[in-house]
Amino acid sequence: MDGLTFYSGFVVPFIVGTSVLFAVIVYKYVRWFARLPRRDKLSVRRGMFSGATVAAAWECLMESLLHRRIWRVNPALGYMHTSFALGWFLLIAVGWIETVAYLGGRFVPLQGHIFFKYFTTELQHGPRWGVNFEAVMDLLLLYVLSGVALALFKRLRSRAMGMRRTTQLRMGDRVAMASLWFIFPMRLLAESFTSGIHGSGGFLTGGLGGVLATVVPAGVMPIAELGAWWGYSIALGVFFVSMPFSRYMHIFTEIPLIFLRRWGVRGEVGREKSFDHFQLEACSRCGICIDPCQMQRDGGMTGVQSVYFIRDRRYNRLSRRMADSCMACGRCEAKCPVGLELDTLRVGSRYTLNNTPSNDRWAYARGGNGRSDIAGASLPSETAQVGYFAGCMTLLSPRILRAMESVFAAAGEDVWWADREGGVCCGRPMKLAGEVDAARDMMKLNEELFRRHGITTLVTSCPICLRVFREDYSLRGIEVLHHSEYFQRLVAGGRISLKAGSERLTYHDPCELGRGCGIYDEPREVLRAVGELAEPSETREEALCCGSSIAGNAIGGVAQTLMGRAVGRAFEATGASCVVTACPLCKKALARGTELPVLDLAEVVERHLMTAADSK
Amino acid sequence: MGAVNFGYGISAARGMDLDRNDLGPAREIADEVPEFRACIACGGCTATCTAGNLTSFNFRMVHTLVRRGEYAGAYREMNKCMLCGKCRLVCPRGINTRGVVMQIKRKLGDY
Amino acid sequence: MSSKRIVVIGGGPAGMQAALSLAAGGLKPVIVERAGELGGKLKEWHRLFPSMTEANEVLTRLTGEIAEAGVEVMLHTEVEGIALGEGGAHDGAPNGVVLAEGKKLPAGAVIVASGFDIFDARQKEEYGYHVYDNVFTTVDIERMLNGDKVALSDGTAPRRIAFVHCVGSRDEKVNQRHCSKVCCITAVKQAMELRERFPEAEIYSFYMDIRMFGPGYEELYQQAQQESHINFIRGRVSEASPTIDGRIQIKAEDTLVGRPLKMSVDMVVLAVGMKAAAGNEKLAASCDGLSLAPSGFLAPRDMFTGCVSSGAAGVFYAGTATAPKTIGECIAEGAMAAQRAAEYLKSGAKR
Amino acid sequence: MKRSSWKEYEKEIADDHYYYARSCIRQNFFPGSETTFLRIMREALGKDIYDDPRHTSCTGIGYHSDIVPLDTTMAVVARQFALMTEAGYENIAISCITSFGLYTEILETWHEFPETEARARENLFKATGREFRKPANIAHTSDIVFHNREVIAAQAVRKLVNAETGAPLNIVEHIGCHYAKIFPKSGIGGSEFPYVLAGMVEEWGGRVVDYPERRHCCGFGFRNYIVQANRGFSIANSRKKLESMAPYKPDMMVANCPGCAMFLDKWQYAIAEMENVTYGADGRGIPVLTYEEMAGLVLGYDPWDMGMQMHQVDTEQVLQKMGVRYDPAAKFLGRAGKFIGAPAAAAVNTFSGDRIYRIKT
Repeated sequence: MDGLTFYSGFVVPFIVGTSVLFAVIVYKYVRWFARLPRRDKLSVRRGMFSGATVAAAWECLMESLLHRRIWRVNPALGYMHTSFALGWFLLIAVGWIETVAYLGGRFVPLQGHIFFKYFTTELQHGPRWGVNFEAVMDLLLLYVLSGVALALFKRLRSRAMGMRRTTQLRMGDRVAMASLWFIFPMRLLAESFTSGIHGSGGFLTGGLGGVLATVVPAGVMPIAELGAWWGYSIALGVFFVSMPFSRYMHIFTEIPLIFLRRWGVRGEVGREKSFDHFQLEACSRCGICIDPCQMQRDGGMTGVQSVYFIRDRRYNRLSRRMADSCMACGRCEAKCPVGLELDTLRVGSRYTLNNTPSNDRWAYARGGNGRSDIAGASLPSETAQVGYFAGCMTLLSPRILRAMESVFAAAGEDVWWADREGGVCCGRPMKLAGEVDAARDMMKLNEELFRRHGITTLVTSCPICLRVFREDYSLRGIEVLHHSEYFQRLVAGGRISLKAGSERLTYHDPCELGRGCGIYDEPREVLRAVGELAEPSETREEALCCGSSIAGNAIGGVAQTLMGRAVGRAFEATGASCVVTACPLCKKALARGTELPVLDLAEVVERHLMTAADSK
Repeated sequence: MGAVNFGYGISAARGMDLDRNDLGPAREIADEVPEFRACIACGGCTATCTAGNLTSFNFRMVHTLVRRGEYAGAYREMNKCMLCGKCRLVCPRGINTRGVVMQIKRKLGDY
Repeated sequence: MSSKRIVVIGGGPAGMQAALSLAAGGLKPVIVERAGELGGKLKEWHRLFPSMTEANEVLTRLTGEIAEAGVEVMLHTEVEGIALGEGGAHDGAPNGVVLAEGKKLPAGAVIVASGFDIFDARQKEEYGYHVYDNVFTTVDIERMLNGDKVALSDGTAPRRIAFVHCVGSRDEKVNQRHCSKVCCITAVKQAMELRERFPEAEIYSFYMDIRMFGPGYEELYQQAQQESHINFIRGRVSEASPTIDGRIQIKAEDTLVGRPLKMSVDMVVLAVGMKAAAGNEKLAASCDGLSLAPSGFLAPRDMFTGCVSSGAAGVFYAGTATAPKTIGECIAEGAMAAQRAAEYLKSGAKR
Repeated sequence: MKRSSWKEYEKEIADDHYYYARSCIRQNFFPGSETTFLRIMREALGKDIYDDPRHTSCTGIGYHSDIVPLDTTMAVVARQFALMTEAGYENIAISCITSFGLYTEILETWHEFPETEARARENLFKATGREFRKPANIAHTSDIVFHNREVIAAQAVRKLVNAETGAPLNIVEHIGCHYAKIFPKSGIGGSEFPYVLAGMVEEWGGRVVDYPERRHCCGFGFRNYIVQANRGFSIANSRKKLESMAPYKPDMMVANCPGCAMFLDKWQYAIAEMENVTYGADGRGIPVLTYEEMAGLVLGYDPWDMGMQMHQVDTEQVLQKMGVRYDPAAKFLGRAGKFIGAPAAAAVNTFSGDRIYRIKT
């Protein structure tokens, strides 16, 4: 045997910390997984032996280690996150290889790998397998230390890191963060002392060790060495114990999250579920979600952004105001480096916090006296191929209705108007308010209504309705189209022709239509046919919300107006003479925010319809 | 108690007694949605109401009663609301009417 | 030179402005004022809606200018009527005013700026003014605000206050069918002033209609609702009665929900209206062409181009003698009446 | 409270020679009160008052219940005036508030619309051959008692005070809607602060209670009582008043109107039986007196002679407070000592600790 022992008093904090860390993590993951519904477990079983697993592994590499998405937000921020993740990972991985390289297949306890330098001072130094491990390890340590320096810098000057605002921390996070920042400087110090005493070490530890050996009296050196190793171990121990209870839980949790997601597990809109735990604890509280939030940026509402919501929900301190203060516009979700379903999580909490005592919400729709009070009430009964559901908000915008009428007539379409005289709401506003059961009732009523009239296509002018029709309704055999898609088809199919014009138009992507349903191109295609399209600076996936989202339960009129004005200014900056959108709610909201005329896509199409006279 | 049946009862008073009504919850609701206090009971919300178009739901009546501390039945009535948000678009005082609905549902479930 | 002299009856805001405008035009106004000093009812007001300007600021500006211009002022002098006879600016036109004991004050023209009376709230006896201790009028509140002594009769702070609109306005029962115009905004203003003094009090305002006709009034109303937490209830208070603990119970219908309502309050404030001045009748009777509107206010020749003219040549109106008006409107009318009077003297056109 | 405003509403009340118009309800439920009034007029005040056996109901109850048309009512009232004219009187003293209101209303209608008077004269003449002169002075009998309150006070045997402590009795006065709410000028003190009963109470040593629902109707409301389905509204009104006055711990109520006296008295019985609640400070009902009875007690008349055994709420508690000596055994003995029958025990007259109305704080 080589006579090496891998034990010293100072390893105790590390051992304890590591044990606690792994015990807690295993406990949490097992519990959360066990509570997943059967459906999710089935899809895990199916996905496990498919390509999804490989893809997940690749994503882990790209995201958990390289933090590709954060690089996209800001290279400095990306570098910082990567230096911690990749740097530390490599320190561990290369350290392991180093151990094997020096000691062969011999069993080395965990602490032997971590505190390798301390326990192996008697070994012959110098490269092994042709690799100067000491230099490599020092290089990696330097890499991580550069990240630590950047992190410190970020705390002081966040703007330089591409973030206007950074997350406010809780106490537990501060302890964890402080210990994390201590780990690598302590390691540097400990290894340098050891190198100084034994004349070993690479360019960094050896160099610093040499300096220390000259500065520090020889008698003190061993004591200082031991102290530094104690400090290193304590920092590790403290960090590991606090890790599962702090935001650093994301380091491990992102990995199962990526795998589960690749295997098809999703959060449920409108309800909390066990999968949410993986999402909540995979949040690193990086705060990237704060800047895109218009409520913060333009509406003056701070402290309610997704990062705070997730923090509060994770620690069971969620207030109703927090759950309500979100427009579910999806802008933060689009930016989240971990890909969390932030809107889904928020809406789910609304459901949980709805402690309204009775379950007869909207019960009158079901009909206490056998018949529902409203089902089919005063609605026309004819059948048609195409059904048109204007939506509540469209009914407040008669110009859109009139435009739809003209377009239908021009296309020679036989249309059944589902709600001309007022119909049952689609149910999405209820769902976004967390009243999932009541929403379900309304959806059933509308489903029945649609079926009774034998339609095969359902057109709606309202993206809010569109989204719920697509996501929640079971409308097998009925194709659901937003009017922008419908127009695009009419034009492509030659059923209507549009007069080209020279007007410079700009287009507002409604959240529910763009980020919600992925419809970006159809309205643009229609607009390009009639005029020149000018895009605002933030558009498509990054488009701004109009500020009046139906999901914003606790947003006052002042904040709405402020946000509307900001959006209005963005459109005015394009130099367009007219703002076009494809949502009646956005139309109302934007009209308050800009002096430019605001039109719905339907109105634009109506204006440019080619009549018989035009075609001559 | 009630030993003798004369063939008629004693009718309940329809009047609102602001000395007996507990105005606390109404105040809490107004604190959550401060512009609610500026309501002028114009009835625009009720006129445009999707649910009111189909049923007897009168949002303006219910929230006016709530402001007087008359909470009985308010929660049940409010469940008729579909939260579609049209009322918020027409309100001349810019009141977050949906917020008012939610607050009534949350605070007055026991009445 | 009595033909250059113009008598201005009343030394309130309208009368003072009329005199100032006349003096500026080189004419000789004389203000005949019943009271011992100028100012009219403006003297009693605390702050003016909607800007919350100190009433005293407006008052001292006007009286200061009067003193500076050296306008002749006759205090403690009552006008009995318009004087007729020879020597007027035109044949057969008034030639001055008759003072007490038949004494005549000759003049070329007369501007009537005799103002209004405050409705006597005792007439609405169901509200208990002068019956219960803590029933006040808006006029009382102005005085209390001026003396900085707003409190209940026992000196304590009220915990619940009710304002009652339209007391002596829009009410056939007291022969006051007209709207007094300024009481809504006055009640709103005072409610906000009381809120400042009693942050913990509940303040209610019972109205028939809220008539916010002027610039900034509606904004003030909304501020009263949202920031001062004044509860507006649409319904006319029917009666006030005492409670066992010395408070006042008021009854009304909350017409917006169609249910009767009652509540106990510590303080009732009656928003009293403007009543036509008692002397209008006598003045109108003294000269052909002067007439009263059904409301008892003096009737101007018409509502538009002749709003400061009477039916008699040489007699002009300004301010609340013809209808309820705000102070700003009174001052504007004072200037306009002065201009018309000057034109009358100069051109000889019969107006 | 400053009760000075009543002085603005004074009216002329004839001094002597009255034609007496009786009340249907008072005759039936408190017949002793009218007898007492005549006795006070003749014995204590030495006035001439003619009690005519030929006169009839004024039809007020039928009129206010929309059963009797106005022309019929006018003809009936015209007949009473004709009887008065024939008897040689011109001052009418009306015992009932509803009648008083109706007579005043008709005289005012005749004044404003003379054709209605002509029609009434014609109808009366066609039906009965009678003609009439309108009364020179119209007064409710309480007006006359009020008018003579000082004379009565001068002859008083006792005052409206607690005989033991000397403290004034707390007395709730109830005027009756038709006394002055139709024409404020027709009542002493007007409609808001009527003084007719308050004046008597204060003159005779009592203390008037002004409580929040003082102006409220007793609940009679004619149709509200007559149709059984509506009776719940009638009783609810009485209860509203009772709840409002209870905190003042009144020793008794005094009513101006026969209907009010009856409903305030009898609904207390009904409420006690139905809901087991009483409103008196001592756990029983609050006695309701007519002003004639109140005046009679002041003048020292025997309560049983005045018919006070006819009350639903026992009046003994107030008699004891005032120190009236009466024979409990004689309560239900009529003329010549004949037993007239006694009512069954009622909750409103028996004390029970759990029955006292819980006064709101």
